[in-house]
Amino acid sequence: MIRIAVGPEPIDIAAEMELVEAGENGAVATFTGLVRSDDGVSTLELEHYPGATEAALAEVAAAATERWSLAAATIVHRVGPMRPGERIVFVATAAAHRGAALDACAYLIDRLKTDAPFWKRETRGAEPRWVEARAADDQAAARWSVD
Amino acid sequence: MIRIAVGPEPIDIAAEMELVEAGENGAVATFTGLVRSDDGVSTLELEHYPGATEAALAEVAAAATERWSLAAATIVHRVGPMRPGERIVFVATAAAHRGAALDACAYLIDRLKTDAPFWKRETRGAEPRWVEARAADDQAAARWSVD
Amino acid sequence: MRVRLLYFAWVRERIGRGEEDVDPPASLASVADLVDWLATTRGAGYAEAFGDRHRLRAAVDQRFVPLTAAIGAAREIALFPPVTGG
Amino acid sequence: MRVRLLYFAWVRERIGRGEEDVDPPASLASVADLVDWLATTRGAGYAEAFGDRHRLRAAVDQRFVPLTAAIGAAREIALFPPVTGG
Repeated sequence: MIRIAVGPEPIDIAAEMELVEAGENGAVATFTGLVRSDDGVSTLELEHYPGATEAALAEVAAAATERWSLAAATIVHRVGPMRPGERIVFVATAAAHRGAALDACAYLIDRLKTDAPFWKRETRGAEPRWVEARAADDQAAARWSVD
Repeated sequence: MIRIAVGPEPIDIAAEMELVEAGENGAVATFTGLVRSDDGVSTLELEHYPGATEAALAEVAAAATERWSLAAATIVHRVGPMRPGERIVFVATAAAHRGAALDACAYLIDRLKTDAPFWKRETRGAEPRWVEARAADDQAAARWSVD
Repeated sequence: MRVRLLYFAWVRERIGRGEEDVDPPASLASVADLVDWLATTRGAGYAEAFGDRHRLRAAVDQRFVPLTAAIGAAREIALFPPVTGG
Repeated sequence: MRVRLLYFAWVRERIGRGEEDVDPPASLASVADLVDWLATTRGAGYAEAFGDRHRLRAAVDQRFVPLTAAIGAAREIALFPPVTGG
């Protein structure tokens, strides 16, 4: 089961876990990205490309599901304004065994960082600033190339 | 912050996530092991070595915290009887960046499998049977050796 | 050939709008040609948004493409900075 | 030298108890010596529990050790199968 959700609501992890665990497989891995509070950011705002975002996330989830024979893959990404400590993104994978769930979870978040049309704008003090893309994210995504 | 809990109560993931996210770091990874329902097991029972279990888990969590500079590491392991679909174990790691959180999460569950004194007994039909240790678990734990 | 253009993040801010419909001349072959045409025939905001081609990404009909990709019969072309989600 | 023994999982079931206090002779040097002594001087359950030494693990004062480890001044020795948690 693939579940993709993009919206302004806070991410409810208990509800998401219930969905991803429903198949009663042995292993569930998750990754949650949060707005950090240690670097002076007061607000983070997420812009996205409606339609294209969901399609890109569904494609990443489908690729992971096929590669690791997942029972379930979930990607929930928040958009709009959020504050330090709030969840930006939650990904989860369910599989029969832990190796598949863990690897697929890392794959989902690595690929999401480079393949899905989201843009972060953070406010430190008065001035909002668009976050720059990181070369490290491209490298992290590239390590999953199969060729 | 290291949190170790071993007991018969069901694992409350929302409460555990709240604790591990409290430091407001950027990245939280989790792994949840569940009683599978696809192989005819009606009951799984977990026995452990009180005192030694908590010490072993604390040592694994401390090693991960040092190796990946974690902000938080949580290991919650259920003991006693449980049914298909229920959570056996939950591990979580919080770090500034996702690579550390994801690697440390895999480390915690791999090491827990070989280093902590738990024993599983499963009931299929009438007869309970002690689960055999898996060579694959030793190999998974060994890949984290630093020497 | 009418095509809908979408702009995101600082591309949107510099241009001053998030979307518009345009009629590019048939001579434009690639997305890069379209970007050149916009930068030279429209206001200063366009020139500023498209000044650094290395920091520009594109999608044609919601698929990510390199700037060298053909426009073809595209109905929707999006122009934006490198993505920073997750 | 009085020492507390703990048994877990099928070791416990075969022996028929989870713990007991014993006074092993001072001549026993290692955990393996203790296991031999138990297997030969006690009931059939002990011999059965300790029959396959490759499937036996031990902890001395709550630290995992190989069966060749010295008993020393141990106060608590646990004997059990390979662990299967997680």
